[in-house]
Amino acid sequence: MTAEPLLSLENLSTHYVSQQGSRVVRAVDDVTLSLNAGESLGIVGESGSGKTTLALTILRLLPPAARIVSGRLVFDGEDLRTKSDSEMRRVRGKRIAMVLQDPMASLNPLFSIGDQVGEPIRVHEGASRASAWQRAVGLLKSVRIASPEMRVRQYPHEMSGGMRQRIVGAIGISCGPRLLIADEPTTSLDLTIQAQYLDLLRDLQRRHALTLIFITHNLGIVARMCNRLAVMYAGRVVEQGPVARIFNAPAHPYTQALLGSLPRMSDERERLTAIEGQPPDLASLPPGCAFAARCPMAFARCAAEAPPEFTLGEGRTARCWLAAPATARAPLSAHAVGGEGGAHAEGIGG
Amino acid sequence: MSVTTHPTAVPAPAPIAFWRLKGFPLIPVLILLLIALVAIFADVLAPYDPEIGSLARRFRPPAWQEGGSMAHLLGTDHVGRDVLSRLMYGARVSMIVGLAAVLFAGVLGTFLGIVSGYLGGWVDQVIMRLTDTWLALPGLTFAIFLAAIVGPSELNIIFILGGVYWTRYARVIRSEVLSLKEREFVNLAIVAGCSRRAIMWHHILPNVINSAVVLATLMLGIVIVTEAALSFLGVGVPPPRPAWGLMLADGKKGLMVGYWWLTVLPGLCIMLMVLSANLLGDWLRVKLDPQLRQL
Amino acid sequence: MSALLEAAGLSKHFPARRGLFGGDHGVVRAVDDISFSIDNGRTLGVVGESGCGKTTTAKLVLGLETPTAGAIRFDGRDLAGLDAVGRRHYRKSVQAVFQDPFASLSPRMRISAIIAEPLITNEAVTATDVRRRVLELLDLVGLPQRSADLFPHEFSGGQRQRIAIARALAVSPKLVVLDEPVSALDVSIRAQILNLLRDLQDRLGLSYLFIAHDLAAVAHMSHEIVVMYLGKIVEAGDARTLARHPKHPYTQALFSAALPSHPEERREEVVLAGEVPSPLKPPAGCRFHPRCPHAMPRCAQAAPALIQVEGRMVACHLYGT
Amino acid sequence: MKHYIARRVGYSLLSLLLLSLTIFLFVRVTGDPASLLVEPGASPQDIENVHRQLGLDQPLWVQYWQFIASLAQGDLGQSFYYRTPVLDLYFQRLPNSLLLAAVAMAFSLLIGIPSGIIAAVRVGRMWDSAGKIFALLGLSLPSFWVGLVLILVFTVWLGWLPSSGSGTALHVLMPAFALGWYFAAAHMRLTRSSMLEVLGSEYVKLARLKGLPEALVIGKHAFKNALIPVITLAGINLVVMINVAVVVEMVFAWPGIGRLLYEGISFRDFPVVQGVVVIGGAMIILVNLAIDIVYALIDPRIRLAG
Amino acid sequence: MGSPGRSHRRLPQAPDRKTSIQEAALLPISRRQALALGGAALLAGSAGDARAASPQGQLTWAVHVSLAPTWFDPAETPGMITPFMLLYALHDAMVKPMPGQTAAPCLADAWKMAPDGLSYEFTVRKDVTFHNGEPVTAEDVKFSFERYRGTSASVMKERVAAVETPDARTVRFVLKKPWPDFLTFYSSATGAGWIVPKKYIQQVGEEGFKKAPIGAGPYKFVSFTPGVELVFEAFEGYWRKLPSVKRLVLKVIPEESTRLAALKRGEVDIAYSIRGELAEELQRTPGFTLKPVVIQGTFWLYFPEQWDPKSPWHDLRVREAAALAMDYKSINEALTLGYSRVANSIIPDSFEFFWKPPPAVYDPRQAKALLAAAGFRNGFDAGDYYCDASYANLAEAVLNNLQEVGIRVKLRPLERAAFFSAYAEKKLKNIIQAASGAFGNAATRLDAFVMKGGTYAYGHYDDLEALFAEQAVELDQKKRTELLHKIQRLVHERVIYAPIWQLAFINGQGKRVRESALGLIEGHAYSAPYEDVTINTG
Repeated sequence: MTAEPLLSLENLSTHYVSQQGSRVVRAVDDVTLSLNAGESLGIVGESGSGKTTLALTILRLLPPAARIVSGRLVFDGEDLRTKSDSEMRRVRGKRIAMVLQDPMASLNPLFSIGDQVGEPIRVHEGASRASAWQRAVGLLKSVRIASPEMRVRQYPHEMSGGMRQRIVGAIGISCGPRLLIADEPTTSLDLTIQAQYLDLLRDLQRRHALTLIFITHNLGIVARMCNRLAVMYAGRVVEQGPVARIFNAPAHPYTQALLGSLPRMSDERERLTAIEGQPPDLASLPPGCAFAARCPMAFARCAAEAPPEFTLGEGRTARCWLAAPATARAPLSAHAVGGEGGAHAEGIGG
Repeated sequence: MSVTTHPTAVPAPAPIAFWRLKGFPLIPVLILLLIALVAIFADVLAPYDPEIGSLARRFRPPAWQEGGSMAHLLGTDHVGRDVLSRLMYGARVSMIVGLAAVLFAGVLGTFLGIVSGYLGGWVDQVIMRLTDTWLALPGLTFAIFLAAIVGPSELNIIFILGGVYWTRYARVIRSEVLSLKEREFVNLAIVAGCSRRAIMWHHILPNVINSAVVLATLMLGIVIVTEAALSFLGVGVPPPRPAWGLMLADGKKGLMVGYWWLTVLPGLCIMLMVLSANLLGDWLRVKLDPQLRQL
Repeated sequence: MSALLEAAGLSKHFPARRGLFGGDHGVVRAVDDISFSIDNGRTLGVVGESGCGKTTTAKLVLGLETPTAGAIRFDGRDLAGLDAVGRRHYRKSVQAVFQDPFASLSPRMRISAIIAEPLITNEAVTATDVRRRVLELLDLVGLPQRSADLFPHEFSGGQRQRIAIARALAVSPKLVVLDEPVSALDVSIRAQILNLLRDLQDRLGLSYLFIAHDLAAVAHMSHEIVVMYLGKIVEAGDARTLARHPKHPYTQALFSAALPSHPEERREEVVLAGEVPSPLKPPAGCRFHPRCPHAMPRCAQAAPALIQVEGRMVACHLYGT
Repeated sequence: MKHYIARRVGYSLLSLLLLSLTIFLFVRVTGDPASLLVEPGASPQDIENVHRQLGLDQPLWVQYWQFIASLAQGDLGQSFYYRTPVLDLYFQRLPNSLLLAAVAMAFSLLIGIPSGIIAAVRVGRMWDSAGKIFALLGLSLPSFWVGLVLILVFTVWLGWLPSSGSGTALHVLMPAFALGWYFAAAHMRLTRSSMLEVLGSEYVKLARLKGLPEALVIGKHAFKNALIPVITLAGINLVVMINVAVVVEMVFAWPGIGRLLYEGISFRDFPVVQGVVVIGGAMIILVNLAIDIVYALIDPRIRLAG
Repeated sequence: MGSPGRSHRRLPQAPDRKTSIQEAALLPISRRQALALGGAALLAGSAGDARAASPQGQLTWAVHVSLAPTWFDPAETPGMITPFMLLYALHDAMVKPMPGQTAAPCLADAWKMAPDGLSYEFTVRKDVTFHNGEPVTAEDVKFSFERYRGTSASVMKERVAAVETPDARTVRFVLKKPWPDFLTFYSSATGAGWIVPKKYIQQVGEEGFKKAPIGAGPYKFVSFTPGVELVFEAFEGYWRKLPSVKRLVLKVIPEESTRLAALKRGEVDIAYSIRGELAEELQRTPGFTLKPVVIQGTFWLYFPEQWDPKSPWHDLRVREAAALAMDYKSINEALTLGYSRVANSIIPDSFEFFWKPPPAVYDPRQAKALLAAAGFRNGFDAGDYYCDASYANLAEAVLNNLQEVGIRVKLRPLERAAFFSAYAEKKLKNIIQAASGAFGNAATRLDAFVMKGGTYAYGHYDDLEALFAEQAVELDQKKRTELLHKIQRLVHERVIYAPIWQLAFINGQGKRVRESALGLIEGHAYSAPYEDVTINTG
């Protein structure tokens, strides 16, 4: 590990505040993460766990109701939190790029492909339209689009879905960013198309030495694409570390349960490990661990006191009292939580 | 409009949470309530018979103006009728005509829209061709036309305006039904064995009511202003009934002559009512149903 | 075991409405001559990508669409020949749970009314009986009884899916069509629902037609699997065998594209080129041949028949004679 | 695509036929034009004569057939009142109507688009409401009243603008404003909603992610896209304006189509009413047809919709 | 002198004519009273006034009706006055009403009736030309008569056996039998006496004539946009005098307030039909003049149920009460600034055989007393009150008065065409407020509105029928007059109608006009003769 991470978040919190100020949603709460150049980080969580807000926080593209309330956000040695809006604009698209959920809808139907691919180049590098187009041709070629000279002149509706994905990818790398954030990049795609897209992203990462952040609810993508993993639950990172380690020995009961709940192709079990209950309401979090109510291993302290982030070594951390050095050794085996449970009432939540 | 053919995903419309009144149009609603109250209690509130005046007292200005008197707070009109009383009863006539016409158009249009959208096939074809035809007729002229056939009376005006404007409902409701029809609960209702009528009645109708209500608030304005235009052309609510549109049309000559109260006051009433209904409608539109943005 | 439901040579063609690619074809062959059967108490899984015809298949089974050709037999009786009584019986015997728990419950009805609707529609029952049955069903799917008087928006996705299941079970069906029942749910909830479905199958002896694009879920839930591509069955057979040793190149690609559940799970990766063609203009011959890594000249000419290969059915010239 | 266009054209023709039938039947039940063309108390023979002269003695279906047959040849018949071919009358008035509609549309968009954008972007609550209310006012005030107030202020008091008629650029201002203001609210609403929709779209998000300045995001990416439905609506409304300007044309004695139609109705001038309505309807149907086809061509989503 | 010679009462020889359907005021054409039959024809005295200076300047009229091209053609005179607005400019007649004269010699400088009453001979004025320079000849006169197909055409053609043209300046109308009213019809009740150029019409055809009409009037046709604007230019060769104004422009402005605004701003110089408060306003404004003309349009209430014994209107006292309830003076003041004439008859006072009734009385107390006597102490619900929607303002005022005495009615204004057809088809009930500006005399008016079978008569009285039949065959003018007076008296006494007024048509005149020629010709609502119109040069 190099001394200077490319991106480091220190105790970062982003809250949504309702107009009257009465409702505070802790979408991102006290998140500490760091990412070295060339790594690929998967951020996994269910809907509402704060993973998308975290991405938007890094880009400082939050909706008006959201505020970064505390923490540091250091990218490439600079604290992005202290940057002005116009300085941030020069970071977005140039040094940090992001691809969105729906590549089909990400292209503006009224502008030619050349204009859209070349736009960041013109904005960030002040290139002329002609030279931006020239660069766009090259970019299209690099995402393996055939006859790019013709394609730059065309419009999105003339492209197939797969081509549009590639074009969005080309836009992402157009200014040679160091960090690429992909937010649920494959949820809307068919399996075989999803495989193509992941292939493309991996290829881009390799060839452009990109650092990747994958935001997804799909552990499979992480398993395939990432070397580091952060699991989010209720706005917090409950566990993070190298992917293989976590998959082999999840430290947090939530991670354990999540892995256990996935049906496997090869699996012989009759039942899946279900996580009981519902994710909590982010506006009224319990005082203790947010997962405590659903946790099969919870004990009194869990409900009373939120666990801090414990470091487990090998770059791993977990927010669970079970992982606390003082207590007994955390159960590291997924099998430890299996076998029990069943479909019990989730309770009427919220 | 036939451009709104984009299939859009329909989010589940949440029931209105009135306790979260973000941007609630309080003043417009108060104005509408006030108008409604005046309309209901016009008999009690109005100082004079709205239809009888005396030529000897014509064109009295409002009380605060020179020549005015407290006997006629808002002056008198060209046949000496009390303007205040007429405005009060006018609230009643305009509200009844407006609401009834909107209701008539709404019921007819919603019914046809649901039937057309849900049943599809030749029923849909027939209704939609009829709607297209109706929509291609210029609304106001069409209304004049109908008025010429049936003769203007309050009841006829209601049917005429309803008969002219039902198409807007039919269009909007149909397109909504088309997307509702694809929703899973409708398929599930079929699977559950519900008859087509039961589905239209229990599953489709409750889900388009929101749109119909929003549309109604917007249509109310159009109907009232159209009624005024009909009066201007001499085929609106027949005199001497105190309808605002008619008062405005009657008073239009006074405008050039300095009898401002004859036009400004009913104009103000129409404006307040229509504006309020529209502001309420806009709010409801955003609040209830994003589908209706294209209205 | 006699088949509860049997589909033979089932086809559904839609007229190509407003088709930009109208041209000579003019019909979308959403489902083209497929056959399958579901036994009592068993689950048939149907997998495939969008446009493969799996949802149309579900609709055909549910009677939401009428087949263009072919027959569906339920308990040995052809649906097409049913009288009104028979049709009502069939309606009661086959129910469904759909993908979107937000769209499948009428937002303006109370839960009790939603659950009771199939019951009231199909049977003459008293109000107290209805109420009792509703509470029973809520119990069965693990929801508290007070849920009965609430509206759908007061529930989370998983809870709604439970309500949808309760509704489907209201008339004690024999077969439940599950069309992507968990794809819209949060990861942590999916297992709850899948477990619930399996429990119910065991307790009530239900048969399932399970449709999903999530291969792992299908493999986990099903006894048999049917793989569809562009309206055709390309491979069918016992779930485990098929999942472990897919034969058809498309099945292979599909299972290869399925995401690993573990980073160390390394498999041969087959990344298919191109996209699924429009069902309006399916390729001639084998419909998969333009994307098939093993395509041969004859694939473009003749459509392969579904033949028995090593204990399952495969439609591919690779295995032909 | 060919099928689709053929179908849409077929529907349009059907609508047009239905329209002609509707209007034909309607004009014939509104009253006998002969009663207006002869003096009251005219002998039955005189009325008979007028009927024969106007072809009103034929059975209805024959009359309709003749109407349709000559319509197919581009002949709309001759006005009973003006004794002039309806088409001549129409084309005499059309330039005026087009001018009025065009200027009215300019006013309408000038009010509607900025207020719609401001409402969507919410520069400030006050400006938002002020723009919205101004646009809605046009809808809330009967246009004859607006017209008369304009005349009062700009003709009688200030003496700046001519009261009525046509001819100079000044003549068109007041009627166009009175007409355009009425339509401003619709354009405001649509601008606002389509702007909101576009602002929430993935490509606007992507534009922000590209690091574009907000002005460019709204001005280039959002505005251009948001404008499409507005322009579409404006296209339809332009045709609508031609046909519904009755009241404004009456107030300002503007020699347009609307007044021709109104006069046609009041004189029971069947050929004029039929002709004007059918042409107007055809225009609306054609515009809709054109829009549908263009949309189907550029937006692949439509072809999937029933 | 022959009798009117009516063998069949229903003969439409002098039918009622409705005025222009859309204009706001009812305007009669007939100017037939005091016809100077056979009298020495007076030369147009003002012919010598023609100034040497050529016509200059332009005057603009704001016209309230939509101008139709049929009005350019005298042959199509449809029985309403409005066309004469244009005819007086474009064409000239053999004999026509002029200032101070109801039958002034124009293109004919003299005429005489044969002693047997069987023919009329006219002399065409010398050296009169059409706008294209062609002389007006006897042939043109014959052609115009034969071409005439407007109102009463059949009556005239039926009675005229032949039109002879012994020489270029002489035209002789040979009648089948004596017809004393011939000159009335020829000079003013129809367009038959208005002369069009034969040669030109034969050259350009009917359509061509309508597009570019040529006549012998003081103004030439320049351009016309149907329903919008008409432009005339002075014809310097006009025989009577050289027109003073170079161009006349007639602009159609349907909205009354706009006409006033246009007049005030000086966009137009004369505005037709300015009523009520707008007229008051104009009266107050310095530099503008009101020009009211009482026309021959009479207004009344009609009680169609008076023959139904179950109806309250069957009771004479109730009808009388209605007549007494109307505040004639106030209504007149309010709506027409007092310029209308309360003549208390449905027959215009200018009509032949007119019987002058006692003045109308407004006495609400008496009305109430009558109602009480009839058993309606608290008044009664009288049902509907039908009227032409364009006269709803009059109806509102009358309705006020009726309500005051206890006759409660509901106003039902109908759109004009619908009103007249319903009226004629006898579909209306309760009370009808109607009007007529029809041509004719007392007999024709009674025929249509009172007698059995009349277009607008909902019932009849046998004694009146007998009297009417008697007068129809009465050859003695004096006896006939007596009979008709008696009928009118009975109509009055039985309150078959409750007459309201004879309408004043009020026009506005702007600052630039010295002579508007409004009201110069008695009963003519518009500017005429146009050659008398002058601009204020001061």
